[in-house]
Amino acid sequence: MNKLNTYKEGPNESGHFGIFGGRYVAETLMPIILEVDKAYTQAKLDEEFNIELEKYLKHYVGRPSPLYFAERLTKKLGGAKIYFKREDLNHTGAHKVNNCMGQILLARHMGKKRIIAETGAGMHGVATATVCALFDLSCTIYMGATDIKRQSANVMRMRMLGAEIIPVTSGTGTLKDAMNDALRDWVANVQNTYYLIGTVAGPHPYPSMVRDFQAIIGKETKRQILELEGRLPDSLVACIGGGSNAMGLFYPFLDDPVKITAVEASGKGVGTGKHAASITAGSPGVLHGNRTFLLQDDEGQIIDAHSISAGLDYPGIGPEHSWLHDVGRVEYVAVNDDEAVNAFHVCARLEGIIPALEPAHAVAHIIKVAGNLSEDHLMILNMCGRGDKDMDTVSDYLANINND
Amino acid sequence: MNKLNTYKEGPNESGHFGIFGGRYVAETLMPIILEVDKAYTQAKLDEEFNIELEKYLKHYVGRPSPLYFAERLTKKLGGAKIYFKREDLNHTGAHKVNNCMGQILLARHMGKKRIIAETGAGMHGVATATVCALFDLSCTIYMGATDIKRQSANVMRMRMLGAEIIPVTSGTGTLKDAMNDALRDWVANVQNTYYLIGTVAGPHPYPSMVRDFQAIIGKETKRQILELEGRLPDSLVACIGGGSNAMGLFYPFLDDPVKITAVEASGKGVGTGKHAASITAGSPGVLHGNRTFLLQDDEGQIIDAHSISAGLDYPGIGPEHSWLHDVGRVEYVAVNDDEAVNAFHVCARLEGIIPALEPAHAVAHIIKVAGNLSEDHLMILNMCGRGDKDMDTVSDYLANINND
Amino acid sequence: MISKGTERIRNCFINLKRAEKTGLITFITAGDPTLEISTNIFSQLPQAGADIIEIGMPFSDPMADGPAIQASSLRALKSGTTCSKILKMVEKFREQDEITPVILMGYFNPIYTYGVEKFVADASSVGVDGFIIVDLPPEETEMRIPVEDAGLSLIYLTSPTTYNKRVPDVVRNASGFIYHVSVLGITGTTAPSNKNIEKDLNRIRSHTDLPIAVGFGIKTPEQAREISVYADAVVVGSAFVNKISECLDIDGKVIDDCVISVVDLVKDIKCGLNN
Amino acid sequence: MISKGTERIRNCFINLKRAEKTGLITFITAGDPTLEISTNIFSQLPQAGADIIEIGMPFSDPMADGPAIQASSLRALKSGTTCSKILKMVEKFREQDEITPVILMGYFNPIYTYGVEKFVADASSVGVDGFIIVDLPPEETEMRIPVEDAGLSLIYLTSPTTYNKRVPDVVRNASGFIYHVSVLGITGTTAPSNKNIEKDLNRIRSHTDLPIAVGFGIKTPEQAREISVYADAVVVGSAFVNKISECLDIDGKVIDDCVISVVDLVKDIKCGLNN
Ligand SMILES: Cc1ncc(COP(=O)(O)O)c(C=O)c1O
Ligand SMILES: Cc1ncc(COP(=O)(O)O)c(C=O)c1O
Repeated sequence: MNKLNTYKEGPNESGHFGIFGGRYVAETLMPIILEVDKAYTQAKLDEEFNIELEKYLKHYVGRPSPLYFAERLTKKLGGAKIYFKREDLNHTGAHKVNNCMGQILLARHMGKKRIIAETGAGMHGVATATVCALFDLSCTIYMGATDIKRQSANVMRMRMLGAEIIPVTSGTGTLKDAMNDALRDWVANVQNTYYLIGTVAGPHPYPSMVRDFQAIIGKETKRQILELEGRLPDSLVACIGGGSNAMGLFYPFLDDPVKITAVEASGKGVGTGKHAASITAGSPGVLHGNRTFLLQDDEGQIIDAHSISAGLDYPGIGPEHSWLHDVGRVEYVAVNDDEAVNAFHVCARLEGIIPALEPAHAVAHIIKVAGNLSEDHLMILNMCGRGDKDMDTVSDYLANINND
Repeated sequence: MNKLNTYKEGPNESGHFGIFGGRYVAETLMPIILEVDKAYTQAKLDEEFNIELEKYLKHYVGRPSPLYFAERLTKKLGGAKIYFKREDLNHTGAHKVNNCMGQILLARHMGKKRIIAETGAGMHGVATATVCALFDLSCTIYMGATDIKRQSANVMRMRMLGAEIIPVTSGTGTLKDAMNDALRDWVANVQNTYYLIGTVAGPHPYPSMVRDFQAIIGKETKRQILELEGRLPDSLVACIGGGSNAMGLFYPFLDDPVKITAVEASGKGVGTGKHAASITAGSPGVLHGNRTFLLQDDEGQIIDAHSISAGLDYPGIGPEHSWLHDVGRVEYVAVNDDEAVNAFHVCARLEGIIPALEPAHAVAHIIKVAGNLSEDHLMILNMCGRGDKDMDTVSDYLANINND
Repeated sequence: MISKGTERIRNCFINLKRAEKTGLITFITAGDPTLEISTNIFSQLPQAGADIIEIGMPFSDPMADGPAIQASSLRALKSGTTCSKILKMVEKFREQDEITPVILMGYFNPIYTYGVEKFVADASSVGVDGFIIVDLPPEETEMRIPVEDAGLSLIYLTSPTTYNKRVPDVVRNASGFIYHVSVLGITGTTAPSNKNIEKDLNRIRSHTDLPIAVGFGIKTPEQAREISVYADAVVVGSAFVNKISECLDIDGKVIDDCVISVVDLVKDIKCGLNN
Repeated sequence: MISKGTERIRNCFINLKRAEKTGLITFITAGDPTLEISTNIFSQLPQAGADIIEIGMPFSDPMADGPAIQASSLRALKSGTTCSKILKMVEKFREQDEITPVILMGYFNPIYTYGVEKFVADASSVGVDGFIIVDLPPEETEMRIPVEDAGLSLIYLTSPTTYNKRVPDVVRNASGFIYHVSVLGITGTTAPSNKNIEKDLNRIRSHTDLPIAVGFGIKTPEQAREISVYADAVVVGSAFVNKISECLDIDGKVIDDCVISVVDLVKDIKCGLNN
């Protein structure tokens, strides 16, 4: 591939990153999506908006999140020096709230009184319910019935925060299906409703808007690593569901000489068909408002994804990732359920940090590669959420293994 | 009461605050307790120790925690301007980890390889298991069987972190009983074991040592409120189990013109006998190594405490609190289960912050008093933990109410 | 020579206008419940009263559709429906009927995967006249040129949210007719309000001379008649799809005659329209 | 005149020494399983072989005790045992026995609540000779003066952890005897190691001339005999308490004769000691 002068210019005005992205939605939604685009374009440049956002990020979310040297993991792996960007310490326990805070301020500016969102792991749902409570907005969360079961802790949290949870039983009852139903709700209630999408997917401007709100992760990281080490890192690693935590960390480094790796979930293995590795094993297609890599059959029918991690259990990926893959700027690898659960334990036992199953995939990748790198290799992992929500899932998983 | 020149001098060398405190332990433990005292006295003045502690607090725990203006709660109550000190954003989700980080570094200095701790709500157990994982120390947690049931999420977290949980069935199977069994373990394993007490109780030097490690809360708060408001607060409010989060917030303000209120749990009501309001309804006695206010009958037998909040469900209180009560420096009030659960919801719905049931007691007190204060009254509440652990308890409580 | 594509659609509306009738557009998912049965249904629709036939191309994730058409899509996918088989179906239909316009309606991804150019060419050659692609707003242009070049219609949708300034952008490249979505919402749920439809159609007609079909939420002969006052055609879909599902047991096995059920409802609605 | 308090204890040890015997100190919780039964047991202990009687004062939170004595304390509290009733029990015992020293053993809080001065005075007047307060190390001095003033003994404990430099601090104000806790742990669990006991007792004797009793973990006549080589007296507690619990059913109802059970074991252990 030819190197580009910059990897940060996308998307173009129509919302495309190369062939990816766009706005593939029903006409009923086009006007509101154009309205969101306009509102966001204005807000981005509005000093007051940015000051308000910054205030909430600092005093409410608890930013900046620390950049933590994972000394014991580093020693154990015996190679690269590993840092964790501690998004798990944010209010509500994941990076999701960075985006929610930005979008909720936007929704307020747009005068919307009702918020809807999809959620997989429930972290985006909790973050959305949280900001809705904070700003007194009605909140409806679509969540797959399967996910409601495996992330029940988060369901209770959302309810306590006053959100209505609508179980989605179509498909496999996971994230993709929740997104379908959220879009159906939006079509019906577009006049008073704002759809707060939780990752860098959906129709333009969502992919770039969510990326921008999450880019605080990478901006802070850059400042922090310069402070701690006096130089840029050698590599970045993040897990990928829709890809928002990854884009958030990566974006500010895209034009720097930094190796970047994103980790998909290969579930029970790419060969089994039960996985969520859209780039590793998918092909370009159009779903949920944008063109991107998807898991699909020869007929363009979407294949249900599988991952032990509800947050990665999505058959697509944000369009900017598809483009970064196409142009070769970011490496996309995959990690399976077993490896992720193992990494979950390694991280808990060595660092006293119980990661969410999503970043456990990133940890699993690090476990594979860090030992082969030199000791002056600086590697930063996005610890994008805490694992409290995953206690039951991991327990059940271990119980099943022991029964096998 | 006569005003003292300073309220910060205690304890004296023998560990007494007025008549409270001391070291009421079996001879077998006296030597180790003197050793802890000596080690802590040295560490306190050791620059290296303090730098190391600070490093972990910043990069691992995520300090400083924000001081957050709770705007909607303030508006709703229509009086005092309310700030939350956001200890809920610490790694592991409560203030407990501040103390654990300090004591674990001490235990390492002392060469102890095995850590034991008692836990009620499980937050101290999780924090202890966390720092033990981080420093590769064996970890055994005593937890009442009742608490294991009502705080099962935390039990799973401790296990994932590699801790052994020992269920305690004596008494009501709550915090007091766990502390008894932890002391029994310590007596048997004193040579290789460090007892990491989770609150400002126990034999000297624990009450003052834990206070000192928690005082980071008050120190940060002072700096932050001066930055935000240019002056000291008018009042401070914190909940009290053993009293560590309260002492941590209060201590740096003890000699300032600030009204200070601590909130005990009055459970089903002080009149019912099912409560945990040691100061409001107890009397001085000796338990768990110190003299302090206790719930006890006329014969000096300890009465089982009751609170919906596992972390407040203890029939005693740290000795320094008993003294601060005696000298009239701090006001001690009580809030019952119903009020706490109501405050839990109010806080979740208005601020998008799900408090632990412990600080929900403090919120309940604020709900009672803030409306009667003027708008320039600055009030700071210690939001000492998040409520993720309490989802089941609150759900069950509501279900029971609805069945009544 | 027999007309095809855009012209066939135009002729259809010209004939309707001459007869002072409002057209009936029927939507049924191809392959629901089986390819054979739906082929059978399609063959009988014109005689029952359908002026234009919309053939639904099933998609795994029909985001703009309500429960009825979601279920219908799933049944069709289960019965093995593919783009190629749908085209074959049209080919067969054309053997008996060269007049009734056939419109394929669906989501973009199956077409994108088939290959846009190839799909349009193949569709054209079997006698498809136009396409309604639910998630392809005028801003996403990749089907427009191939469809135009083939002489077929790319039918755009308008909706109550299509504000005045936007209408010209939508209708500019439209051909065949305009499909006005009469309600905010997914297929098969709420009933439309006549007042709103009248207002909306007036707005749209001020920007285009194309005929306007009104769809979404029309289920009964009465509703069809009321809307026929304003519209050049009405689209009925979920109502037929529901008829099919009523002929199936809980496991999807056919236990009643779907063809007759659907055909009877088409006739009823046609009656309503013509009164 | 009959001796009392510290003197009665001293005389007891003088007599033991003269006879070249190791004393047997028996511990039983007052009120376990009922006040009546334990009163009965106490009255028979001297004859069975007890040289000194330790009466356990039950406490709700016996932090230094193992499961046996925890359960025993609970039974005693359930049966209504209070400080006053324990003192009455001693009063009654003294009506029959003016020679056997009686030591109250317990935790500080019930005494603190009763009032230290009043408790010591009342105890003295009914014939109590000394106190062992498990959670009152020499550093906490509040009982020392009242006990001294009453001519009674405050008996301090030493343990394997009581390092050499600390021993003088512990024994300095001790009177009656020293109670050496032979194991690291709570009551009734591990058995002591003779080697460690020998070493520890030598350490302690180099700082005091008081007799030394050894307790914790001694359950059998054989153990008692082995330890008697080094100790001036051995304390047995959990073994008797276990005997009582064996006489109770699951609900705590007495189903066997506790008195005989305990008395028989006292005799056995006494035999062991004297062989
Ligand atoms: C903790 C956590 N990490 C990662 C993800 C995946 O989303 P994304 O790839 O957008 O970061 C989720 C989604 O729920 C999540 O909860
Ligand atoms: C969140 C939280 N707050 C408060 C407490 C009570 O302890 P303390 O009074 O020592 O702060 C606990 C104890 O577990 C706790 O978990």
